[in-house]
Amino acid sequence: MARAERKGEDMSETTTQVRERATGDADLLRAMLEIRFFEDHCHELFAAGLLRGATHLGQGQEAVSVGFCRALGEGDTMTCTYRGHAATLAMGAPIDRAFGEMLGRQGGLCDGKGGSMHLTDVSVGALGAFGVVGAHLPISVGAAFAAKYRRSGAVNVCFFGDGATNIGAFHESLNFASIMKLPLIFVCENNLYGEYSPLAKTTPIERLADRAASYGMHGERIDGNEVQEVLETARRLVSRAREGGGPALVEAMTYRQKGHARSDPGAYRPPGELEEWLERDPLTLLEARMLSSGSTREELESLRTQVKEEVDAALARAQSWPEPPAGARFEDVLAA
Amino acid sequence: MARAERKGEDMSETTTQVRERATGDADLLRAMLEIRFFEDHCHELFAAGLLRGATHLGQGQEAVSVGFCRALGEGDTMTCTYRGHAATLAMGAPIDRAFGEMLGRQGGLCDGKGGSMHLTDVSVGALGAFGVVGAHLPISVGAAFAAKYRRSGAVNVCFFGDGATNIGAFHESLNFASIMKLPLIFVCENNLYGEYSPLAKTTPIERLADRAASYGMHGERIDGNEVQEVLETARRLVSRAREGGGPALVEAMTYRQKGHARSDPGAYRPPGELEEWLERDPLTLLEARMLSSGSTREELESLRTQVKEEVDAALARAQSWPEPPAGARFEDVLAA
Amino acid sequence: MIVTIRQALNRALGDALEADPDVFIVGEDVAGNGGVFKVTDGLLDRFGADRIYDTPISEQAIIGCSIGAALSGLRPVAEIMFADFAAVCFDQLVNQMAKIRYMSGGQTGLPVTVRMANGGGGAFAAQHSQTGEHWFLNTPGLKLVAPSNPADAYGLMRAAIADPNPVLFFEHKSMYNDKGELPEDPQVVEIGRAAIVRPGESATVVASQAMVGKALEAAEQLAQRGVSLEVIDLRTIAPLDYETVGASVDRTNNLIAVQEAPVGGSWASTLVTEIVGRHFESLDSAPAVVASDDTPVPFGEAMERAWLPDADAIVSAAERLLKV
Amino acid sequence: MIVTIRQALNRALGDALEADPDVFIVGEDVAGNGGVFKVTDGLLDRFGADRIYDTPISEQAIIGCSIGAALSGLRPVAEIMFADFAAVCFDQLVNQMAKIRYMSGGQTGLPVTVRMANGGGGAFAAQHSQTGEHWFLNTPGLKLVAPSNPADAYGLMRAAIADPNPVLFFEHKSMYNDKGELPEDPQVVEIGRAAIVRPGESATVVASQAMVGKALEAAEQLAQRGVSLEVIDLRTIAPLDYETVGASVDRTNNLIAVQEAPVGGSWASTLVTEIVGRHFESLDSAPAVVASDDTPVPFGEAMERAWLPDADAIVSAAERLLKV
Ligand SMILES: Cc1ncc(C[n+]2csc(CCOP(=O)(O)OP(=O)(O)O)c2C)c(N)n1
Ligand SMILES: Cc1ncc(C[n+]2csc(CCOP(=O)(O)OP(=O)(O)O)c2C)c(N)n1
Ligand SMILES: [Mg+2]
Ligand SMILES: [Mg+2]
Repeated sequence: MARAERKGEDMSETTTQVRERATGDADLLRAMLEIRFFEDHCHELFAAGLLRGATHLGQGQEAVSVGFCRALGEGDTMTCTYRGHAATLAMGAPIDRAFGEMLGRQGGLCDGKGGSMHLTDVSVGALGAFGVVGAHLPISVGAAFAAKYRRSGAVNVCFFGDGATNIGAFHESLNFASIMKLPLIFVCENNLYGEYSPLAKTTPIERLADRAASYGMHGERIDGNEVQEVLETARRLVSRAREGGGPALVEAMTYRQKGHARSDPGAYRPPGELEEWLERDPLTLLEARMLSSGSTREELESLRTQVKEEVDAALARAQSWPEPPAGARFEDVLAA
Repeated sequence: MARAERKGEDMSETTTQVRERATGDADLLRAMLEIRFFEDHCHELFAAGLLRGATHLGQGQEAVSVGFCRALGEGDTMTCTYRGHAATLAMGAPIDRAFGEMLGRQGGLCDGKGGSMHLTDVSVGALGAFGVVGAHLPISVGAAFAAKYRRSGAVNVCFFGDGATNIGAFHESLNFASIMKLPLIFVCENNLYGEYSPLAKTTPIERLADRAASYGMHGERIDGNEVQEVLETARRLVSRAREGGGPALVEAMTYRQKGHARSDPGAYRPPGELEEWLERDPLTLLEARMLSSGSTREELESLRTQVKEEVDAALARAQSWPEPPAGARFEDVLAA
Repeated sequence: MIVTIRQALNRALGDALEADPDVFIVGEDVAGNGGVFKVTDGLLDRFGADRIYDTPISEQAIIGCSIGAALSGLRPVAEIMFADFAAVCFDQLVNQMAKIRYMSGGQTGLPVTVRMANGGGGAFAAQHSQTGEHWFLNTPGLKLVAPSNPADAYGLMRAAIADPNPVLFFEHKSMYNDKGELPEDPQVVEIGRAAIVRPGESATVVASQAMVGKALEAAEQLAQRGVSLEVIDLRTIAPLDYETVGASVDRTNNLIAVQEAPVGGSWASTLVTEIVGRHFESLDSAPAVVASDDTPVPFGEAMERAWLPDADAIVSAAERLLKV
Repeated sequence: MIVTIRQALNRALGDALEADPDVFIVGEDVAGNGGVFKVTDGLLDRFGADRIYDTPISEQAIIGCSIGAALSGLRPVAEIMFADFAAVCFDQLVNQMAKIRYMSGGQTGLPVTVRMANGGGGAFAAQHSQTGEHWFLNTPGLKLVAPSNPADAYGLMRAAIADPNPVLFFEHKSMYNDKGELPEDPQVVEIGRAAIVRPGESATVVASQAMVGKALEAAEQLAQRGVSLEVIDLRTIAPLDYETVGASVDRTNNLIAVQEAPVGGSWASTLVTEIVGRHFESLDSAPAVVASDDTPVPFGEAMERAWLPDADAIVSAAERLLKV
């Protein structure tokens, strides 16, 4: 698909070592830091008027993306939402190209066609980020279907929010995946809100994982801010799916530290809630664990600095890339 | 809406005594017989080439419609599917006008615009019969919403099939009705098949009533062929809904004695299944109960004869009505 | 009084809620948060939770709820946030809402208003930038309205809510802050009537929503060269006002339709076909359609800007038609 | 060999399944029962349950499954039974399937074929009788095909399945039993090419599906009066073949478009607008659109028959245009 010729491939200098799926604490921390710094940059960029369009950030939810994506291997795939920067990076999409896409640059992951809501890197299994709530769940069904059809042993992970569990496509997808016993992990990132609405206002049950029962499917709720717990769960369910055990629904409890999108100050939050969750920030939790198991503050600090420099450099590279010319809009509608 | 001027109102001679909601055994039997004879006539009419279009019949499922609709009162409403003749008649739609609609006649319930799949009589609370699977569940939500909004105490009953529980609109509707605590009884007529597919081929759980749990909703399974059991359940849940207890999901086990639609001989049925269910025909069951509690064969036979004559006469009347002129197609697109 | 389109819509909703207890508002985050685009801001405080309803993310249920409520005599105003999301409840809109009256032989009206934020220009990319009205043009039973100034926004909203039929109400999201006069005692605007917003003689330019401004810009530019464009704001997309457009074409003998969408299956192609059919002899030139490119809406700034028709494109079309 | 359209489609599906192990079929009751319209009859027996999949009643999942499978390199052929039901999975079709390639900057093709039974005439009333193609005309990224004879049905189905892009395949349900020649070694028919099915000089009549037969009937009637109509079967609805139609109009100087659907947002209005734009000078008369009435499809026999355009309506249009 003319992919190799694309500028982005040449211009990108981000090593995609994440594809090696290393899962030591330091590896996970590095992956989460990359995402955190990426999101923080996006936040600053739009505050500075340098990022156009919608910008849904995922600070605070990194452990879910990293824990699940690190449990995947070659050939496995992932779909996610508009709030999908973390998942796409966690699959190994190059950071500079991801920034490039946010900025609408040539060499961005989608060559500037998709933007913040649609970061996609099929080459690392990041099949797409989707802007219509629930719309990608059926598409994950298809990716998992293909794995089963081909007996490839591949697994798909599908990330979505708590609010998405009330839309029709959720229901059809879980039922379909279950009756076909597809290798598919549905990961509901329960960050307590859909836009400005707390879950209890829109959803008559408290544990979303319980909805798995409607489909004869395995369901469980986990702490989505403890990356090692996420990773352990992911490994267990991914192996199960690979071996023909069928799909599962995981409800990962987490928190969206920023507003729903750029313009949302989060005024609807009860006082103290954000602060409580900031104490349970997944980076803080992991760093605490590492400190207690022998890492030093200096080591952690130097990792932070190193990752920060890499992410800064990736952004600088992306900012140096040109905008696609207006005429590029005619490309990529249909394949030849 | 120009309803009073319509020919059907004048031409119809069917007494709509069913609106009185009498619920003695003989009343229920009469109501079921009306439906059975109606459906049998439809079957014969299309066999004879006198009925155009799709024809989804409900012989064997009468007890569900009659049991639920007889539990309703003035102002209550109902929606149903293309297989909705029974429910519409059970609400009290005139039999001759229902025949008229099947035949596409002026004076038919919809003046020939809707046909077999869309029998509608708003004046008796039969808000509509819908051809797209699942599409009317959200509409029932709206009818129940209006009842709550107006504090009218009215309740809506929504009939749909087992297969419909796998479509997105089912999920959205049950969730929405539950979070808003609407006075709405979702009645799933589990007749074991969706078209030619047995439930187990499309649905990974066995008890559809269990899906209520996903919505924090009351759910139960009942014998849909025992009309008094249906009626008792309906009364209990309708009162509960009227009093603000919220919606419920009822799975009524029953059987579609005919094929899915006109051209389906039902070859996919395991041998003996139909015969077994014919023994549990709701009319047979009710008649047996009546015999054992004092009715005589002669009484039952004479009721049958009487109802048969009435239904025959209704058909004859409808057949005497003219077709709407071609130009009538321009009417009723928009209200003035 | 000078107000924004957002304010005019908000006022219309408030006035309608005030005037008729059967009117209620339903949608995602329309109550507590006043809507993602803040059009329903303050209504919860004014009218309470019995009139303004937040919902789950369940567009089929939102529209179905509105249909069922309207069948029961209420006058729902539903919000679908982005017009693109009409696709997730498309069956409810085109197969149910549009057809229930007809299939029942006219037993019922269906006074539902469905509001949606429409159109591009905000870098929201392909799934949040479409003009949604074209999807509905082949479906009889729906009215479609799309204002381009505060007075029309107010007047059409009141008309939509009062209408006994389903009305899809398109609010261009790049125009919420556009300002204009709203009289002290604002008037209902009849659905189905286009407005001549700038009279002229050389060619008739028909536009809607954000393209009205572009057409006026083009007219201004050409006026300096002695070419006078008549600009018509459709205001209603269905039913199209062929009388107003046709009468104008009979005078100007030239037609340019300007829309923010590709040509295929659009209102512009519908309009051109009908006007050609009825006014062929009046036409000095082939009607031009200034439309978006035949691609999804791109994200990148230069690409998106080029995708949206602008005044220059309208000027070029006029130059071609009028050979000036 | 004389076969029905149903048989030609069945053969095409079988040949495609035979030729490529990545092709599979998915839909409601397509396996065990061979489809509600029996188009997939026998394929389960021939290819087994690993190739032909029955599904729950979940159209969003069916289309999503096809999209995801195609993203993974497979070539799904999905069935949506009645085209009207495309509305329940409309988001998957227009916002996802049509746009994924574009939004990703061309990272992927999307070889999905979606089959649907289309059109009226069978007394199925308003929710089972629409021609669905018009809903998709304003959505770039989709190809739409609609054959009217067995050879085209075969050839277009093979082309659709081989195409790297999403193709919506409309099968007119009143035509499944229509017969025609299918060669021993049937050929692929290129998507995007209309066919002149009857050459003529006086006017170009463009039609699709069931209207092709009506156009030919009209041509036959008028031939007896010395008026010679050229009849073009579009075969592909998107992209429209403006070359073939335009060249014909340049010769005949008159255009009649015939479709089983109202005018608004239809292919006929798209075609007329484009042809007028490109061939205005060639036209002796205003192009006529012979279309269905602006109403949902009615049930009653006389009403439905009148709703469907017929040969008489085409003859009248030709008489009007040609003043004969
Ligand atoms: C079908 C649809 N309806 C509404 C929206 C607008 N919308 C965007 S994000 C969002 C909230 C989603 O909440 P959740 O699923 O919890 O995900 P989160 O944003 O919290 O990650 C809504 C309603 C949409 N994009 N698609
Ligand atoms: C959205 C949609 N998909 C498919 C169909 C075709 N269809 C008509 S009836 C039916 C089976 C429905 O089964 P069930 O819900 O069990 O109801 P039953 O017919 O058994 O009463 C199907 C698939 C439809 N009408 N609508
Ligand atoms: Mg959330
Ligand atoms: Mg069933």
